This record gives sequence, C-alpha cells and structure tokens, in this order.
Amino acid sequence: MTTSNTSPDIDLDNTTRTELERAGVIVSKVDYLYNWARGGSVWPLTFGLACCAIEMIASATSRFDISRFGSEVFRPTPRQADLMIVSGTVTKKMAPQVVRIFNQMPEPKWVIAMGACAISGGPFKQGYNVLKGIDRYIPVDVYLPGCPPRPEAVLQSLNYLQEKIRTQDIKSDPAFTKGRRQYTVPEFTGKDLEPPYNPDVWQPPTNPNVKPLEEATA
Amino acid sequence: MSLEPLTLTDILIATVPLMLIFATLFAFTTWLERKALARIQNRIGPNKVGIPCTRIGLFGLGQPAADGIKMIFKEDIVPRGADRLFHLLAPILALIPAMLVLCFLPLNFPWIKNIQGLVKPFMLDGAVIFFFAITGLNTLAVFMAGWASRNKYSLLGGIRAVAQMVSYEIPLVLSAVIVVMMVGSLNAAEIVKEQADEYWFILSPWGFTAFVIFFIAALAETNRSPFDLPEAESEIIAGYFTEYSGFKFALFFLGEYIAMFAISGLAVTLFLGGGDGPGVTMNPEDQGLATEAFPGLSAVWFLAKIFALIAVMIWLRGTLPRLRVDQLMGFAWKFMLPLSILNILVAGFAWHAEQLDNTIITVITWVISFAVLYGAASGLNQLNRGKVRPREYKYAE
Amino acid sequence: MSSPTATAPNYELIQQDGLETSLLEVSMGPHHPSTHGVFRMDVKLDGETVVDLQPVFGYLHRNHEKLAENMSYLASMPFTDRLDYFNSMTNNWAYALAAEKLVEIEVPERAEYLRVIMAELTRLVNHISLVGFFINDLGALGTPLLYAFREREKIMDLFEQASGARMMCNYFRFGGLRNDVPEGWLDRTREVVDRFPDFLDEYEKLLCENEIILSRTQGVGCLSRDLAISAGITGPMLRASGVNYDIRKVDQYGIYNRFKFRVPYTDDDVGDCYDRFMIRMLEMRESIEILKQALRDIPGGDIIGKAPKIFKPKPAEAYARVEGPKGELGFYLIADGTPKPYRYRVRPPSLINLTVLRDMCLSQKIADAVVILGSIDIVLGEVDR
Amino acid sequence: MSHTVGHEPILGKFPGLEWDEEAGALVVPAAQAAKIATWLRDNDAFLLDYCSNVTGVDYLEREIKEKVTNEAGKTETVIRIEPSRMDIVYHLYSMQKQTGPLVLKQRTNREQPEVESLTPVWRSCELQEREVYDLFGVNFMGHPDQRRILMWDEFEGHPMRKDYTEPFDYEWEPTPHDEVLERHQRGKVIV
Repeated sequence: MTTSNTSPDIDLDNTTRTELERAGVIVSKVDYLYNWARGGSVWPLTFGLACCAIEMIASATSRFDISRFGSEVFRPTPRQADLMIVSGTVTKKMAPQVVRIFNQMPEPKWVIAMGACAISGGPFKQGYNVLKGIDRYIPVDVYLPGCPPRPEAVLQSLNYLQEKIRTQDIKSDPAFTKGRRQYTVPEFTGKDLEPPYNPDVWQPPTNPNVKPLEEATA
Repeated sequence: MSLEPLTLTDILIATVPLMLIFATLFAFTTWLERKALARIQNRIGPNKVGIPCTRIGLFGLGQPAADGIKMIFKEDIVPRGADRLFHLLAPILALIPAMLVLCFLPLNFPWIKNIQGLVKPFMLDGAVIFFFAITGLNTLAVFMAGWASRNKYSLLGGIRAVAQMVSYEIPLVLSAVIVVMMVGSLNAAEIVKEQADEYWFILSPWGFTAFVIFFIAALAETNRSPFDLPEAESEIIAGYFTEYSGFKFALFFLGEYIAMFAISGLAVTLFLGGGDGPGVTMNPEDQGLATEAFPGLSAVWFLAKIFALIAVMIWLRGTLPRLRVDQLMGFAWKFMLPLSILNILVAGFAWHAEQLDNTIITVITWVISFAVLYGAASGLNQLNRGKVRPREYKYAE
Repeated sequence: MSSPTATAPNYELIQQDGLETSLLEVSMGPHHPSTHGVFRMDVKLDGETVVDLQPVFGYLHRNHEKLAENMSYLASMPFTDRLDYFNSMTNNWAYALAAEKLVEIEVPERAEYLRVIMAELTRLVNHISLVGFFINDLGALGTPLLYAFREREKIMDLFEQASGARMMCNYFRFGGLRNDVPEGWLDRTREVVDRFPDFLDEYEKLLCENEIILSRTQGVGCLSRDLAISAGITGPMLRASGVNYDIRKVDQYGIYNRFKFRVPYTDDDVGDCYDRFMIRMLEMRESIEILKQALRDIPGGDIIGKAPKIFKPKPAEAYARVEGPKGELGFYLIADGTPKPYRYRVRPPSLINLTVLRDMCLSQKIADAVVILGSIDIVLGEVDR
Repeated sequence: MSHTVGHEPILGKFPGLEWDEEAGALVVPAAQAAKIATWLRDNDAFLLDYCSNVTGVDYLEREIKEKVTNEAGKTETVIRIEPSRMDIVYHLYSMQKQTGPLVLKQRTNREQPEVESLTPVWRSCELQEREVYDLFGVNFMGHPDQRRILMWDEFEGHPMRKDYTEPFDYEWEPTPHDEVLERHQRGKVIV
C-alpha cells in the first residue's frame, strides 16, 4: 500500500506504472468511482451566446435528450455548474464576462467550445468586435466544430468529455493540484481587450508566414 | 402504559433507521422526479448512469449516487464579503427542522415495538403544535441564506421567501385546526386513530377543503412550483441559493426534499389517515401502535401515501407556470385565509351536528356544508379574479 | 406634438438620521437565463417594482454590416442566416428581394411558391419556439418549450432535406433558390402541415385558458396604439396593439396576393403580453392556411431565373422589406458599380421593438419585466448584428 | 404593392429641399430636418407616421469618371472629384394610408458630422440614431440619450466609417474574402 505514496513528479515508465497501479489498486479504484460520478453528472451552465445556444437547447429536448447522460440539470448560476458550453460567438464586449463566469465556477470545471465562432471566431473572424476563439482566455476541454453543430454533436462532445474525465486522476487533475483556476479578466481599452490573450492557456503560434509585429504595422 | 425514561439505545433505534430510510428515499425521489418530468416532457430521462464502473444502465438509478459523490467533492465557494458563519449555518438550518418533523411522524416501523415499554420515543402530546413551530424555522434558514450570500438575487429570493412562507403559514395552520377540533387532541397518534375509527378527514367536505388548502400552502411552504418564487430560475437566477456550491447546495437540495417528505407526512397524518389502510387495525389501548397483517405494513401505507402526494407535486411542477409575487400574496390573504376561517366555522357546526348521532341530520349537514364551502370558494374566486378572461380577436382580410 | 415617452416615477428616498434607503440596482444579464441570449437590463428596484430600466446592447455585435461591405453580394447570404437564427429563410428572402431590386431578375413561378412555403414554415418555427420560451419565462419548467421543440424538429427536418442544414439554410439565391427540393419533399411537408393543427389544438388547450397564464399576462406590459406606431413597432407586436398592418398584405411582395389569408389583430387599445402571445398563436393557423394553398398550387419548372454570372449592379439604392416573424425585416443596399455593396444595412425588427421595453416595464414587477421581454420576441443575433 | 409617396408636393414648401434622382431620396438641410419631418408626419396628404429605417452612409472623397457630351458633340471622359460627406437616411412609411416609402436624407460633412435628431418626431429613431452615433460618430442634436450602444463606452473611433482600421492581431489565417487578403498583402492588417 505504501508504494502509492510515490511522488507524482517522478517520471515512470509504463511497466513501473502498471506495477504501481497493481499495488495501489485502491487509489485508482477511488479515482475510478469518482470519475464515474462526476462524469455521470455533468451539469451544464444555462449559458447561451448566439445561434449555437438554440442547438444546445435542442439537445436537451425530447428528440435528443441530453438527460440520458445525466446532464439535463441546466443550472442558471455558475456556482452549481460543472460545464460551461460556450455556445456561439464571443465578442470582445462579452469576453470579460465569459472569463468572469468561468472564474465563478467551482472546481472541477470543464469547458466545451461549441461552434466555429467559439473555437476561432468562425465566419465573423474578420469582425472588429469578435474574439478569435475563446481558448485565448480560458482552457477548452472539447472543441465542437460546426456552424452550428447538430444536437447529436453536442451529445457526442459530452461523451468525449466523459471519456476525458474518466482518464483524469485526482493526483494530476488541475482542479485539485492548483486550486481554483482563476484567470485575469480582460479589460476594455480603446480598440481591443487588455491583455489580448491569457499566456497561461494560449500563446500565439509561431508561424513562419506571420510577419513580425513591426513589419506588419509599418 | 409505562413512562420509563428512555435510554440512548432507544433513541438511536428510533432515529438512525429513520435518517437512513429518508436519505435513501430522497435519492430515489430525485431520480423519480427526473424520470417523471422526462415522461411528462416526452423524454426518456436518465438511463445511462447505473451501476458504478459498469455499463449497466439500470434505468439511471445510479444517477443520485453520481450526483451525490460529485457534489461532495465539488469546490465550496464563499463569496468575498459574504457572512461566512451564516453562509455555513443556513443550509444546516434548512435541513434540521424538516428532519425533526420526520422523527415525530406517527410512523409505525416494526423496530419501534422493541423499544422499552412499547412507547414510541417521540410520541408528543402536542405534536401538531410542535410540527408548525419547527417548520417555521425553515423561513429563517432561507432568509439567512439570502442575506448572508451578499448577492442581490439571493437577497430578492430571501425577501420573497419570507413574505411567502410567513403568509402561507397561516392557512396551513388554520386548516390543521379543523383536524384538531374534530379529534380534540394534538397528538398525532390520536389523530390517526380517530381517522381509522371514523373516516379519513379528506372524505368530509370541510376536511377536503382543509386538505386542499393545506396542500396548496404546503407547496408554498416547500417552495415547489407554482410557488417556487424564492428560487425562480427565469427571474432571479437561483434565488436564495444562487451563491451556494458543492456540498452546501446539496444540503439545500436535501433539505427541500426532506421538507417535502415532512409536509406530505403531515398531510397524510392529518387528512389521509396516517398508516391506516387495508390490513391494518388500530389498537385503541396502545399509543398509536397498530395490529398489522405483517410487520411494517402501516409504515408502507404511510410512505405510499407520502409518495402519492409527492407525485402530485412533481406533476404540478411539470405543468404549471409560476405566480407573480403580488398574486401569490393576494391568493394567500384574499382567498385561502377567508376560506379557511369559514371552513373552521363550518366544521364547528358540523361537529355539533354529528354529536346528535342522527343519520339524516348528518347527511343534511354534509350537504349544506359542501354547498356553503363550494359557494364560498367560487364566490371568492370571482371576487379575486379581476377582469382576467380569454379574449376574442379580429381578423383583417 | 412630440413622440410619447414614459417617464420614470419620481421616488423620494427616505434620508433621516440613522435611516437611509436606496433603490436596489440589479444588473440582469448579460448572462441571465431569460434574457434570450446576451442582453442586459440594468434595473432599479423598489422592492419588487421596477422603477427604472436601461437596456444594454452590443454583447453579440458581430459586425455583420462591416463584413458584408467587404465581400461580394452573394457572399453575405450565409451571414443573413445568422442574423435572426430562428428564421434564416425569411432573412434570406429579404436580402434576395433587396438584391433583386438592384438588378432586375425574374423569379420563376416554382421558386416563388417555394419561397412562400419556406417563409411560412419559418414563421411556424419562430412562433412556436417563441411561445415555448415565453411560457418558460413565466416559470413553467420547460414542458411547453419541449412540446414546441418537438414540433420544431419536424420542420427542421424539412429544412434539412431541402437545404442541407437545420438552422442555417442559406437556401435563397438572387432570382430564385439554390436547388430544387428533393423528391417527396412536398408530400412530407403536406403531412407535417396537416398534422400541425392537431398540435396547436393541444397546445391551446394547455395554455390559452390557463388561469395562471391569464393572470400573469393580462394587463402586463401594455403598449398603446400611438406609441406602437411612433416607436416603429412591427410584426405581431404591432398587431397586438391594435394596428392592422401586415407587410404581406401592404406590399404583397413575392406572390402573397394569390393567397387567401387573414391577419389577426386586436381591436382594443390594450396591447398587453396576452395579446402578443395570442396573436402569434392565431397567426400560426393563418400560416397553415397559406401553406395548404401553396402546397396545393405549386407548379413545376425552373428553380432559378437568369441571373448574371457576376453580380455587379449599377450605382443605385434599394430598400426591400418583408414581414418577418418578428416584424419588418428590411435590407438597405447601396451599390456603387463594384461587386461589393458600398453600404449594407439591416433594419432589425428586434432592436426597434426593444425601443419601448422601458416604457412597458416601468412600475411593473421584476417578474413581469422578464415576461415582457419574452413577449417582445428578440433574438440577439439580430438586435446587435 | 404599396404606393410610393410622390415627392413633388413637398419640394416647393420648404427652401433648401433637393431631390436626389440617383438615390431617389429627398435631401433636407440639417437645420430644418425636424420641422420638415413633423410636417410630413402631420400633413394629411402624407401622414408618414412610421419611420422604419435609420442609418448612416459614409462617403469618402472619391473620383468619379463621367462621360460628358461637350459642346462639339463629342463624348469625353471627365474626372470629377466628389467631396466626402456623411448621409443619414430615413425610410418613411405611412401606416394609416399604407403608403411608402419616402426616403429622407440629412447630409453633413465627415469631419464634424452634426444633424438634427428626429427622435422627438418618431420614437423609432431613438435606438437607431444611437447606433449611427456609435458606429459613424454623427452627433444628433436634440437626441434625448446619446450614448454608445453597441461598442463599450471606452471605445475609440467609429468602426463603420470607411477608413477605420482594426487593431493588430496575432492570428493570421488567409480567408476567401479578397479584401482581407489584399490588405494582408499590403501588410496593413493581420486578422
């Protein structure tokens, strides 16, 4: 039993890990039960932004019925929700509020970026008021493409999320290692948000095609 | 009848199984509610989360367990600036009164007979008064939660809750007064026994009126739809528990359902004959203990009646929209209160008429009291309804 | 005479030694279950009564107009879907009408009929979902909404079979439609349309004479006829205030003059939430009448007229409007001879209907404010664009 | 179809009124807009009680090539410089007479655009004029509540103006919209 006290920082190869798992069977079982519980009762936040919200609602209706997976309890307050479905275009005016709501949710919490707009800005990417993907500010667990995604796709993304939850273990779960993840809420400035992205969760890609900042603005 | 002092063992025997049973029933009720609502709404409801660590669905019966485990491990957030002490106390206070009421219900579980001297530990003589005194505490808990959260929605919910629960307490008590008048005792066991001997009070006109008033007021007391204003989702987010997360929210949830059990148990005791039913005969000499076809039958009847009432509550929740706050208060003060006062008068006359022990007079009394109550109810309805009516519309070609 | 506006009641706050009162300021939204998206109302409350209310917009401002000025005419057709995401078909139609005013294109007969069918199906979808949401705002736990969405799914299936997408159909083209409907589609539509009245009967029985709904909606959010006209209210909301004005009748765009249908409106000057709710319920029946006639008379033939390969109108201005389910949806285009519009403007009915939100909500209860907002029927994609 | 409103009877009534043939619009001087609008609303011949659409149009200074027949009878191309201006467009209908539309335009300069607000005449202008103020920067005199409506309060500039440039963004993705591609090649915007 004491073998399970090994520090999680030590990098283990697979055989040792299986051996340890065999020894620490109780720990992994507790994980398993816990993951079963929180995977089976993912309560989403009633949080509709744009077009995708309608398909999110449709996924809770009679034909698709998200309640079969235990997720029909749409909580209106972030304090009681586990999952935030960012359903639709996040504008720059709305982005601080989205981050704030994410901050208000208790751990463990997950985010599904639903629809092209939430992932990258989608068709409205060129707009002066559109945030180019919510993953610039908050960590996204499942990306659900589509414009808008079908309700079946919402159910599938929930299933993916449940699979992801099943692979998490308490020792390495950010929810339990870091405390509540609270990110800086961006502020309005003259033309853009400040900061323009959250470096903890997103870095601008180093693309050779992108011109350096000075050259581009010259 | 012996009145030996109870030992700790006796108290534990009487209470611990009760706590376990109702906690299990709570879990079952949440599942039942989700399934029943799904059925009303043409859905299937939870069916994937069954036995842990397997893929067996088992009609989604594992759902409450999953919810519970998740809630226990969920992070507990207290808002900055909130009153930490009262924020913590409120959910506990919401749970305790309901639990206490459950202990004093005349439920004849078989193990109670093993207790010393055959006296049920909590067979109070003033049980009815105790019930209402205790349930009044719930208002305090709700307001405490609303105030301590330091959230405007919570505060609104708390204020609404106080207004609503205090107002509906009056018709609730006044309709219970009928039963006390009829029986002449405040003892819950006596009330049940009286009903088993004579008739269930719901079957008489005044009893039925009182039951309806009681049930409506009970819906308001437990904040169930259509009186769920303190937690009105579409208006004030989640009302008084907007800022509660994790286990504290679970306690509120538990408290709400236990309060449903408690208030339904009261209704069953007062109007539906308690544990009376086929196969059960009440012994006049034992304090509320019955002779049953098999042990625990009367407890089964009691729980079945509770669940019948809870099913109605779920049904209403799936069907009706919510009232507005002024209509809610108007309904309590302008409709329920006059009717329940009139009902007391009617019941008083009826009781005197019944003392004459004449079948014809009894029948006439019943008919007259039915007519009076029906007329009063429809008259009050007309008076309060205002100009609200369906309208006709024009068409342009 | 100036246009009527409501003034906030004057509240004198008690300010004595040791006793101070203030109004409770609540910011409802942008994340609120019943603001239908990301709308915000800054409400000042005296107890439960609304003393002042300021709507705050812009949380879904997606720069539709600016984007459309940077792309070709046809490229903004899919963007019109996302304006009012319940009614992509009517949005398409309004835009196509405006473009057809710039360049004269004849629309074939079959396309005209299909346009009417699509638009009226859209009206059914919009009204039925709206009524569901409206009852949800009244506090019913989703049941009417789910019944409504059950019917909506049937029409969504029809849209999907015709255009390939459930919500964002992008089905209209300048001078007609993108493609013909698949085989058997008309029969399936007839079946759906024939069964729809049964659902409406059931729904009306459930809702229209429900005592709680009556008392929650009647006398709430009254809008007088004069204010409605002055504030540019359109659609069912205008007719609920007692004005008989339906652009399908007034403009007779498309082929609406061939169909016999009636326009329900109230006669009294009340215009409360119940009227708005009932007008929508009655309009659905008229839509079914139109659909039945259209499905009976629809001819065969081409689906798109002879449109130029490159849509490059001469310098001109055009304003076209349709009776969308929410009101008058207009598109204002200014062409400057290039393949891109110089100015592209959407006249959003939802936004203009919100002009009177404050007037209707003052000195009502906070619960009513939510109901009034629900009865206006806004979609934020259109309010903020 | 609803009948369009004839503009001829109005032209003589007020000084400074013009009829723009190309746009099919009545151009009113900004100083008299409210007076003319009230007259149009209340006059029995018009009764334009419903103002449907309010919007602004931003015209940059531009060169227009025109073919003109000169005195010798030959056609020659003349380059005319049209000065920059700002138009505020109102689409007016009559609900009582079921006629319309009549297009009303207030014309002003681009640098300090200032026109008369028609909100006191038609309530429907209230939010739309706020929007024009927000996106075009036109100052409406007499507007009861002129604030930004769509953008946040701290926002600088007026995004619907033709010369508005978006802030620099890190993300670069080619899009099929040719303008964006072209501007990227010029190195101006990476969006």
